[in-house]
Amino acid sequence: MHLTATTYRPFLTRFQSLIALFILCLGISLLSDKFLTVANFWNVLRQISVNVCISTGMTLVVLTAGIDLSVGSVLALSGAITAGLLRNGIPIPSANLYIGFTLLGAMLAGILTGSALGWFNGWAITRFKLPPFVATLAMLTIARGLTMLWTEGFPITGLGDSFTFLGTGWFLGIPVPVWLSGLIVAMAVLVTNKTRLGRYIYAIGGSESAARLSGVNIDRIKMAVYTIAGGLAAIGGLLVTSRLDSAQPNAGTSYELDSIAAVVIGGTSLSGGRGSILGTVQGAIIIGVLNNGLVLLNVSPFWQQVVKGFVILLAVIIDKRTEKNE
Amino acid sequence: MHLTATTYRPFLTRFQSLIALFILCLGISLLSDKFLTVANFWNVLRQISVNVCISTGMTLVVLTAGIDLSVGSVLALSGAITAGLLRNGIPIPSANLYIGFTLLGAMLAGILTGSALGWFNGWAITRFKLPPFVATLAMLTIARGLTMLWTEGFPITGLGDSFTFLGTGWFLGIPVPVWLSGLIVAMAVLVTNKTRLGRYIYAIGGSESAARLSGVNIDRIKMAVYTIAGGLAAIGGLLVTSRLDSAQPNAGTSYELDSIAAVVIGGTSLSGGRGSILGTVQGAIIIGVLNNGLVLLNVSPFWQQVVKGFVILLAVIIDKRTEKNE
Amino acid sequence: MLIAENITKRFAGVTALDGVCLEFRAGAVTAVIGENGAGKSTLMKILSGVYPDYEGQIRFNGEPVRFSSIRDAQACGIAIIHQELNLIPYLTITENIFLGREITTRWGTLDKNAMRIKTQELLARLKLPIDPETRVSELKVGQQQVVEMAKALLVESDVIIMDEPTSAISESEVAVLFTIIDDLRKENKAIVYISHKLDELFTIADQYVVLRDGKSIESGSMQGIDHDTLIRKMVGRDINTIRRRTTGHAFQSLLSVENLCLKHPVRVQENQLKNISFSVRRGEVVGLFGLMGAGRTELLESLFGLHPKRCSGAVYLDGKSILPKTPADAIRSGMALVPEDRKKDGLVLGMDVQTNISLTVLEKIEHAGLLSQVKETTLAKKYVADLKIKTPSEKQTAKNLSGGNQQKIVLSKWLATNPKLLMLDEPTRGIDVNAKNEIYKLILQLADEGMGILVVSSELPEILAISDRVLVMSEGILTAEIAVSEATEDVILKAAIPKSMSERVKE
Amino acid sequence: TSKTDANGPKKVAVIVSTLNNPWFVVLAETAAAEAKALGYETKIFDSQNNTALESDHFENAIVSGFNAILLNPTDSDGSIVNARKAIEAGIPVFCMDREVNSPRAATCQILSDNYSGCVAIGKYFVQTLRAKASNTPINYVEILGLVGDNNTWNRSKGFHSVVDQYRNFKMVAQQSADFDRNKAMEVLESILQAHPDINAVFCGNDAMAMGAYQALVAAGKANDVGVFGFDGADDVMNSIRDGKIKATGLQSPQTMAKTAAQFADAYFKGKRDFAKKIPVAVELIDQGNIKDYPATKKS
Ligand SMILES: Nc1ncnc2c1ncn2[C@@H]1O[C@H](COP(=O)(O)OP(=O)(O)OP(=O)(O)O)[C@@H](O)[C@H]1O
Ligand SMILES: Nc1ncnc2c1ncn2[C@@H]1O[C@H](COP(=O)(O)OP(=O)(O)OP(=O)(O)O)[C@@H](O)[C@H]1O
Ligand SMILES: [Mg+2]
Ligand SMILES: [Mg+2]
Repeated sequence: MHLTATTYRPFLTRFQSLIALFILCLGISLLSDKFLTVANFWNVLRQISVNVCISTGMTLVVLTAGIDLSVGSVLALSGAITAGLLRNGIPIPSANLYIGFTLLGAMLAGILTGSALGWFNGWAITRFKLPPFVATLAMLTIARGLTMLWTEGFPITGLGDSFTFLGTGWFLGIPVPVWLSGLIVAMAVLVTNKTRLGRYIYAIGGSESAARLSGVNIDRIKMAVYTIAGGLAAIGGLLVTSRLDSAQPNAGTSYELDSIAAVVIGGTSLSGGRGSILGTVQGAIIIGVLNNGLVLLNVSPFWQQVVKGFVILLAVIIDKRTEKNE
Repeated sequence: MHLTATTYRPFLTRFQSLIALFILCLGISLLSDKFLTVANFWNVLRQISVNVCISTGMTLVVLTAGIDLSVGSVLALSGAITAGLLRNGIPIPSANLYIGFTLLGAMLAGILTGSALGWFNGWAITRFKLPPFVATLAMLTIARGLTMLWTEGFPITGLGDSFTFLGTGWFLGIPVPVWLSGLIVAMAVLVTNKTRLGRYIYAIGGSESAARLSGVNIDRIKMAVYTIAGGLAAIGGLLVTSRLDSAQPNAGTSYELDSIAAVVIGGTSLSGGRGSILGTVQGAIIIGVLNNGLVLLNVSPFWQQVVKGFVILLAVIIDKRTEKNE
Repeated sequence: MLIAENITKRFAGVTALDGVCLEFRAGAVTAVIGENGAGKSTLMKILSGVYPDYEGQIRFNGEPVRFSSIRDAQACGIAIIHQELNLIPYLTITENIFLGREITTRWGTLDKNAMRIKTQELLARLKLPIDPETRVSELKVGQQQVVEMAKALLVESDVIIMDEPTSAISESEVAVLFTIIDDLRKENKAIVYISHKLDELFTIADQYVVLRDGKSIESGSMQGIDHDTLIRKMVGRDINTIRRRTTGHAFQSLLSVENLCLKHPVRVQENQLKNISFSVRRGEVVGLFGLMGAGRTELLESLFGLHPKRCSGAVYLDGKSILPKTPADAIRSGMALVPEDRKKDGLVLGMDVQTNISLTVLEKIEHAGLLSQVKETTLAKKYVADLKIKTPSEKQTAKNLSGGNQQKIVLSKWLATNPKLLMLDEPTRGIDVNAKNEIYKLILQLADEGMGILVVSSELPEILAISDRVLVMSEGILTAEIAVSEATEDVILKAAIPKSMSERVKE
Repeated sequence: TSKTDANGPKKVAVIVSTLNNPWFVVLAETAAAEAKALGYETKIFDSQNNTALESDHFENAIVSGFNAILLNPTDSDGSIVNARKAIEAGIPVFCMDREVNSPRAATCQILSDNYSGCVAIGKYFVQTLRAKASNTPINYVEILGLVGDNNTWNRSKGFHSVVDQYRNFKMVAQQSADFDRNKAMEVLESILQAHPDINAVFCGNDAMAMGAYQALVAAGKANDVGVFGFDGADDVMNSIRDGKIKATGLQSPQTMAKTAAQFADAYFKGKRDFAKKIPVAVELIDQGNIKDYPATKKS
């Protein structure tokens, strides 16, 4: 008798938060005629691009039933490293040497830094069996401290037009950060749906012991995931730095919350194994539209927070409802 | 044959983080002769008392496999409500009325506010089956917004000596906040170990479905737990407000991380069902001693965060090691 | 005493029960029989208040009742042992047994002492000699099932429902349970008993009720019913139970294990497995029998590379020396393990059928570095057809399938790796006769194709039915190796009973 | 790209670095109120000390057709790009309190000078403490704001540029308390364990000064240790009046906010030749001149 029940609905589950998003957009556009304009469309997409980068990595981590609290500080440190190398290079006075960095070299160094920190997270988690929450909380503090040490508390500015193009330029009528985050999302979708790595990520989150017995090298996959998350946070750092033409020592503070919010609103379960990259993108868009809409509607800053809280609640409730009724 | 294996070691499991704590204390006292003094002892205990209050509630929440991100803002709002009522009462100009508040009344109102917000968290979580992370993240924003609205962004100061006694006074040679947090811990230990509520909290965290099939009213217990967490955050708010003789609109920012860190360092599992209040107290002490020690040793603010991160990592690793070797 | 009238229960898209009518009488044991997915557990959950929304009516002692919660049903005197273990792993036995029904002192605090004493009594009655303060997570599955029984027996109830209470326990515990059921029957309680082990039903049941596809088919007295009739009633047709034809021809050697030792995880000086040596040949089915806790699971796990740090000895597969360090190693050298706990270790329950099947062989379904949906579906379809897995599609979530079909998915996922040696740990636990037979057939067919097979089972008939050779373990030692032609229940059991226990019996 | 609604009133955006600190609340609200009084529609944006969020605010403000921006930047360098975007879109930007380090990024900057304000405090600091104990060594503590905020460092550097010249002034501890009253209290409590004999505390803002003062009260040292703050917050002004805190630097948020709003008004009326920078002096408030400042009460 159960043969009739088709409970597998990848399409619907993946796109259900669209309903909440749609209602949200409809509401705002009824109240403000500035909302549904092309300029504002790109505006919102550009604004969320950093969160999309970070949240893509966060989604992978959360799918393995982990969490990464360090993304904000990793973002700050990576941005600062790139900016610092670009600006000052590495002078070695004792040898009377000076190592200059090209744009690409500096950017690569930033991304490597982020990946290395992510790798360290993964190492601490797999080697010592630490709860991801603790390991990445420690990294949150460590990376922030390192950022302060590297920048000495001052922003690093004046990074040149070719670098700021990354955050502020347009290409074929689309902002460069949107291209970049779109590319990352596309790759992540491919990885999660079409590769072994992706399959193993879901399997580990679904049942770590079953995955282990199936011959999956749990530790290696986890290391890979945290390293990727660190690398993507670093790319987010490049975007922020380039957009501001300045690496701020306290950039990215509390980004972890925004990012986890995008993941969870997008329907990924914090206990792992269920969720999708596209869901997260929708979560990020919901948050972005909300921030944009509250400003367009001229809601006072104090009320904004109250409204934002309730809208997030509503969005997730609508999500749950539609999920149930299908 | 299994009769010989006594693997149940409540005593040791509960006190194992003491080893990490001991090493930490030893290290600091070797470097600073000011650390092991009676005055500093009370100093540290007084400083952690707010975190202990909050973390006690957080432990209960985490034991049910939940999380409460809203504690910091709830703390701020409750403190502000008490301070506002104490200072200004509620004037009702239309009726030419003025409702004044006694000290006790204002404090009660603050605690009730916190409990009500906690109750709302619990309601959203149980009624709409929202992930606790989302529901309390929304509350984090909402309560902060309400605090700003209530205080209009300004601190409320000058609350009188009888109120500040709560945060700064001494009683029988022990600071009042230490008495208070000690009392709360004692009650929480009693509740977790000796009452049905406590038993059900562990059961829900261990396996929600098994608890449900045993006839435990899951929703009621969860509501109770979040309400208690809100109430304890409010008491934390009273302590902070009374200590500063001022309710700061931005009080408690990012306290949720400190509090969750105390819970996790204290050995409570974020997936619920395992852990203890006393463990959390040890976690809070570790964090408190670390903060105190870094200042006593006058470690530069830049390095502090790096050191703090590594010490937290080490503390948890030592914990895990000793756990294994027993 | 308890009557169900026209009970209908629908889940999203599935009608699990369709107008079921039946009656359970006081002072009798009623067996509810039916294939996997027939709706037995669903009915029991309705009768015990787990599902408050259903159509139809329940009468209890003549009165119509409607349970809106588990507590309601408990208060009326209905106790249930659920099919799934419902214990909180980190709580102790006492805490689990009293969950939701704690004894409190005058002060409203928990009366731990009273509860411990009562637990001790219950455990003694169930002959489980374990400290009541032991955490459930430290118990073996079988012991946990005994704890579930204790939970049901804690409160005096008029109706006691047992949904597969014996799926994880061994014969001696079953015997204990049956004496308790006898006592209960004498006390004029109504007992509802569900089991796929038909032999048990002949021993204990007075009445039977048949469910098929969510409908009540018939009921009657067990008197005069034989094995085949019962199966016919249940399945709706005849099925032939399998018996291994003992083939005389010599097998080629495949696996040989020499002096395998496994250190105890906690007490390092002690060995959990002590100098185990045996071999498995190509095309041979070797049955591994032992009582609960004999160390069989540990043996399979050690061979599969799950305890690399604690393990020593020599293992040869196909002449090559291997002692796998990880499951991946083991798989590469040609081993496969169908684990004991299929829900936790065998499957990723939240994933669909095809994803579970392909998990072990993802590199085989890759095309240009990417997973090929087509290849994956083809692979899954092949096994769904070959093993007759009952599922609406390969995209059904594994969680929603019945136990037997879940087990077949686990088998598929291992067969896909083309193993030389297939190890199965309790492969038919909780599986109906029909599906059991299909799994036996499959095992024998695989052996005929040349695979070496090592089956752990606690059911003697099963061991005797399919093995060419029987190994017996007790307390981590291999105590006997018997050709199936010489194997009788007596011989095997004698070897299986731990020395310590048999000495105790002698005294 | 700035699309003005032909008939409606012009719109003025107030983008403020944070509303988590009362000083900035006054700044933002005064600016908004003044602009409103001048007949404009206004809206306050809170950047929450986050330059990236500020960047979002600028984009949103430009898209939704604001005609002028009164900016309190999050960062003197980081905000350049943001402000330039508005200027390039033809929207005038008036900076309040904090500077953006580029003449092309703002129409006019109305600034308070943190550095020289703290130089003044440093001078007063040295003066009062020396008067007390002429040549004995003076031990003091500095409590910094957010270490990643350049105001923290401008203030610290201004202060040290004076105090470091005096040999007998010894900084026994320098710790950060994130501009937070509670943290400052806790930090000083701990420092007092190690250095019970300090003579003075210099704090990077007034909230921390209040926290430090309370720690001293709790330790019974309030009369022996001088506390110096910066900002001119009501709390501290009142405490100076009561003799609890020695001095602070008053940077009047009202003056700067009103000036900025009036400049925007002038801009709409056609004025273009604004001075690039208009410094608003930071006044040193001490027990000597506090009586010139009427007690402020929150309305
Ligand atoms: N929660 C549920 N949601 C959807 N379908 C369900 C649910 N529970 C059971 N079913 C379906 O209802 C039918 C009856 O299941 P039930 O568990 O009662 O069978 P059973 O007779 O106990 O089988 P078994 O012998 O394997 O225990 C099955 O088709 C099952 O898939
Ligand atoms: N995690 C553990 N900690 C301590 N002892 C354990 C643990 N796991 C198993 N044991 C012990 O190891 C021995 C062998 O257990 P094992 O599970 O291999 O037996 P088995 O024959 O497979 O029994 P079953 O049929 O119950 O699965 C038993 O004495 C058991 O108590
Ligand atoms: Mg069943
Ligand atoms: Mg076993």
